[in-house]
Amino acid sequence: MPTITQVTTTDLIAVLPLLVLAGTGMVVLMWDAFEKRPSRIPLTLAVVGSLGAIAAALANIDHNGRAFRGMLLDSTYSNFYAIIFSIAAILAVLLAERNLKDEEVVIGEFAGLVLFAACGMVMLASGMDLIVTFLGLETMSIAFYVMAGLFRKSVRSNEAALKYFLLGSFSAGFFLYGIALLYGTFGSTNLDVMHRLLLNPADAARIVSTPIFWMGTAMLLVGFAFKIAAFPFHQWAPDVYDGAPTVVSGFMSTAGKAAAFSAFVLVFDVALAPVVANTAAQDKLQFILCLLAVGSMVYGNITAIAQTNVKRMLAYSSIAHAGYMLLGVATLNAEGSRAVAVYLTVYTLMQIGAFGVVAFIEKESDGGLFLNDYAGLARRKPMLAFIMTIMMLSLAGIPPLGGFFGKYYLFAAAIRAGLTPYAVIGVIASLVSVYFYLRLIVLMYFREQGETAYGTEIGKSVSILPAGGGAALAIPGTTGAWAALILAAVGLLVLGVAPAIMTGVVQNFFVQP
Amino acid sequence: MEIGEIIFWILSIGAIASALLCVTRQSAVVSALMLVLTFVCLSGLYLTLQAQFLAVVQVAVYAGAIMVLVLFVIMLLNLSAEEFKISRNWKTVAGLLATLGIMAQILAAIFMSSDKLPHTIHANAGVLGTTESIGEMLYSNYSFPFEMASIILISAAVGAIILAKKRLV
Amino acid sequence: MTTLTNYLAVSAVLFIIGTAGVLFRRNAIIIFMCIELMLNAVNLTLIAFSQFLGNQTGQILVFFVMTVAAAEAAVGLAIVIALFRNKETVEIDKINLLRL
Amino acid sequence: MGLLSVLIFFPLVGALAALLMRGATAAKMVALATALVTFCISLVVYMKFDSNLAGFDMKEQVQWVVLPGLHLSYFVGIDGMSMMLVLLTTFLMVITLIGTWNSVTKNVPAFMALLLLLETGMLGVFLSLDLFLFYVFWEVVLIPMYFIIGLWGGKRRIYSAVKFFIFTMSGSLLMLVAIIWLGVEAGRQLGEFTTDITKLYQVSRSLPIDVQHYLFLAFALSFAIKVPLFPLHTWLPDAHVEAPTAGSVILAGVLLKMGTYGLIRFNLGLFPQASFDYSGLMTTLAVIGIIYGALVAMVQTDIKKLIAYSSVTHMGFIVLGIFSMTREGLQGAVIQMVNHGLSTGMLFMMFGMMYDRRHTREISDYGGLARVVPLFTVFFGIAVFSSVGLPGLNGFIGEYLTMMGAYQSSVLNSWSYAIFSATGVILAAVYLLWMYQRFVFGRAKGTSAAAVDGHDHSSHASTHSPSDHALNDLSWREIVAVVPLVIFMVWIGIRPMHFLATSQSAMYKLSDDLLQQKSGIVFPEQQSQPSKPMQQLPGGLRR
Repeated sequence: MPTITQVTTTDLIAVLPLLVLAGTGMVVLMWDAFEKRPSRIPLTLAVVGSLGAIAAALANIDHNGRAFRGMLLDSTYSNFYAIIFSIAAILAVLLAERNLKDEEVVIGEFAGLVLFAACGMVMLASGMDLIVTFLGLETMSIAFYVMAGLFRKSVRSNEAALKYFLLGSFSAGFFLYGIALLYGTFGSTNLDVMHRLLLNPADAARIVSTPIFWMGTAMLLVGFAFKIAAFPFHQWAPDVYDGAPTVVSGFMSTAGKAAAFSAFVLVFDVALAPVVANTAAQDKLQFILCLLAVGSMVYGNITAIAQTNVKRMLAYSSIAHAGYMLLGVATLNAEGSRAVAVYLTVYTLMQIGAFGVVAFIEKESDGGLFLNDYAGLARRKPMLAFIMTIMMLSLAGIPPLGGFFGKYYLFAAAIRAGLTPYAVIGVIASLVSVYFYLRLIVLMYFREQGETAYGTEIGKSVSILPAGGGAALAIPGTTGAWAALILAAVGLLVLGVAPAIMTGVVQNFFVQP
Repeated sequence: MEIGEIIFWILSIGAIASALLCVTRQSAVVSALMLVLTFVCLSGLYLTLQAQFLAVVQVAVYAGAIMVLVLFVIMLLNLSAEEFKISRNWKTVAGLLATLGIMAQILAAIFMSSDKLPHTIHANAGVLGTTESIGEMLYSNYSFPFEMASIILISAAVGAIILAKKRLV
Repeated sequence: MTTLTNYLAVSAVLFIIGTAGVLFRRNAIIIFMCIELMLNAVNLTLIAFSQFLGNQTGQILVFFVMTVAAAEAAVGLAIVIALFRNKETVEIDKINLLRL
Repeated sequence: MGLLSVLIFFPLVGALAALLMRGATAAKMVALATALVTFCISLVVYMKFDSNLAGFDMKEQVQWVVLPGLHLSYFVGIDGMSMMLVLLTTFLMVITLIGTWNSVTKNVPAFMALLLLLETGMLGVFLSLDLFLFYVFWEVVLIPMYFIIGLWGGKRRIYSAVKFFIFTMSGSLLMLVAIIWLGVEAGRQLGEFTTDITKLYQVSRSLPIDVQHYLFLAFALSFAIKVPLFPLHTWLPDAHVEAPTAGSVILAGVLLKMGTYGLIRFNLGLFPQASFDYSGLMTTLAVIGIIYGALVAMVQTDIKKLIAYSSVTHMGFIVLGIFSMTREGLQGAVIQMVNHGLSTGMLFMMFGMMYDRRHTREISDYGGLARVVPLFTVFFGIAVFSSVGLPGLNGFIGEYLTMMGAYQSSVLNSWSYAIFSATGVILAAVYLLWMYQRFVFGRAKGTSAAAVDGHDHSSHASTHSPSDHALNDLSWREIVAVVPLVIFMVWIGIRPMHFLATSQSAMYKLSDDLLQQKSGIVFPEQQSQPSKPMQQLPGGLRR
């Protein structure tokens, strides 16, 4: 009989980032429930709370152990990801005030949901037990379902929420079945236990030769592939990112994806990594992962070319970026997982920055989701155009921006793991991506309002305001949004020039206690 | 065939049959009721596995709470009977074949793994399924997920209010 | 004596029935019910494993799955209601954005 | 921070300063001052540089990213070849700024900042000794050029800018894979992932030969696009034609050299065996490029396009010299890089001066300039003659040396390359002189002349452009820009040793290494007389 034990101080310190996020979320919601006058206090509280979570994670960053009886990882890995999620939460909250104001969304509710979603993400990044992983996934997803439907008057937003909800729960079913089958083979849901069993040759041989182990792995893979929107489980992503409020799309497609990847890496590159000892099994696993990666990179980038709607374009490009990172997961070693973490950091900044700019333009020109609405932006809004250019160049992987270093590191890890052909495909796919990222820059800088990018018609413009019409309006709530955009852009530059900031930290990943 | 086995087959066939009916009936209300029947059969299966606590919770949560909520929404929205005809295009056929293929694979995996899995129910099973032992487990080893479940519930509650409340702001 | 394989097979069949329902039905509420069916099938697998392996973790997980299912039900039905208010339908073919 | 780092990053500082300037003139002054100071720094580097050293001088190495699996360093250094190209870059930048002082009128601070950013990128490319750093600078060059063409270019500027970007990017991404691959191989052999080329020189030669081939091709593709080598040259005429004058000058003068520089430094340096195996292919493409470029140039009616195709020809000579792998060929390639930078840069710049007056690029719109603008005619003529390869001017030295190298080369082992490329020289004389004749002689044209003649030229000449009759000759500013170029053309033409000496030991060592690698033995003749062929050059010319 297990004895009911006290929670130790070590445990509490380990979950401090999580506690801070959850606590702030409650406080924000409470404030919102009792204070009816609109104010900036909930937003400020949310930002301060996220900063607190960052501070707590920084304090814990040298830890390397387990908390709550092996339930939770308390190490550089989990704390590094906690910092990424908190930064994403700060950016989302800062951008929200401008994006959500006119839609009669109570900003405090949004901030609370963002913080709860961040809690789920931290659970994903630190779950050493598949039960925690599952709960984290659901905590995050439920907050996302609500956030996607936040514009209650908008049918598009409702539909996005419904589609996300149905497909999200559907994939959760597969994920759960995968957990169940792995539990059946291992007799435990604990990742450390799985790891240890696979290290033991006799057990490993038994497990690898059990068909339900592979069935369970495949199901888990499907579940993760849904969450990271990898081809061919991506169908929900463009519709949801398009229909959801722009800031929410930015948050979902960055932090949400980062969280799913953090758990993905824990399950595949840590717990199941000893499978590598078995050559045939390694090839099997690697081949499937590479197939997903190549499919996502090629499909995402090629489809993105055909998009006329910026949000859809970013959605398809996010599918492609998931493909690059899958290549890192496919290495099945610590090197690859470091590369994924580094890439996720820069990806979060650039994708949320790009969505942030879209949120600005969207407000300005009442619609503003079509590529052609960006024509001549450099003249109307030079600063916005400049930030968007940085985001696009970084997404395209051009030095000296952060996106380049991330890609370099990822491909280096892939080539070291012997996946050179897939890395070459990735490089070619990213060349394709240059085309459509560049198209936006062409529109912003080289074209006048109303013109198209490469001479051909690429979608109708829905701009209503005359040139410069929006610029004259003084729109409130922009300070925070500007701060977020500048933060993202500067972050990308700094991480590109001095990647050691990240790489120094990720070196300590995955030291078994 | 001993009595336990007979009960198992009755419950299993009942669960599968009512699940099939749930998926194929046109009326949403009938589907919902069939699903309740499936849940009850499953609860019985849990009992044959000596998982008493979960058997009770199954009826209380699924049949009692969730399905009542679903039925309530169906009535509230006054949905007309959905026209359910399987369109006979290649997509449907391909989807059906794919689904059957997956089922065959899962079943094959299960049967091929059977020699590596235990054949008899564990001696401790009766103890493990009791409310007491599950409660102790929840408050010891699994205290962290147990606490975190509260965050799911609170965000779901808040979310439901945000989405479904009538007056804006 | 009923073997573990029997329980697993029943659960697999239920899971696939649920999956097929999600893929072929058009009504959002019925799809939601099919998803619940899938989760229940998994629960059966978990409990069967738990009792045959003599390891309680599976039942603990089922407990959490039920919690999550309740939460999902609340959010999902709220989304359905919100959509119904704007669009007067919950059938997926009639929702142009959704091409499941 | 060492002198080379100062040299690389000083223009960047200037770029930021120029960006902050409010007025156009202020920005131009800042840019010019920055370019001048950078030029002075490069002269200081030249003074301190030890040209007898065959390896790299003034090395600076700072660890950048240190990971168990990834070791990147900021590593710069200079040798004879980079010295020449660095001087060319800093010199041309000053000249370009003076020569095109008034041709850009909108967004001047941004334009100046981009030019200076470009300079940082180019200097970085020539000075990096770490492949990763090299790649970063290589791409940094791309962005400002893209904006310079796209924002300040001509009518089809967007098409050209995008084409330029996509072409260059597609090559360089494969190079990126090759860089990582090399680094990983280094990790296998040396125990740590590194892209330090001084270490990679040892690693790359012991790779399996098929891997060497793949890597060679990946690098060569990237550089061949930049050079550009036939058939990858199609971006070049578009980019040149649409770019503003300053962009064309820098593009032709320096950017193209990044490709040939890379071929020498990385393809020959890292993969000697693969270089032998593919030397036939590369030189054949180069010779095709020489003849094809000349033939196409002959039928152009657009002067900028004609000069652009002449670049294809000239760059072909450089590639020919490089893959002859002889001392003469490599030295000729280096000096030809400088020559092409001077002569083609001057052609573009002087035509830009004329374009600012007349706003048309059609040869048929011009005529009789000799009588109206004699100074322009003389200087333009010198540039044309230099480009043709008239003995006594710089072009001759480079073309002669590369052809001699190709003729003597034991690697190519065929005289046909030299003979065919000589055809290119003759064709070049034909089209350039023909263009010059139509341009400056004959009857003066323009709007007023058209009115007299009754021909309709209004489609080309707008109301703002004066006719040929009313043109102003070169201003003092323009003369200041042009005269230094002419001085160097004559200087190189008459005393080539002053320039060849700088890169001599580096290129000789490279050539000797290569030939040694090929035959496995040391050539006794070349061993005993390390620098004799060059010292005999004046005699050699008479031979």
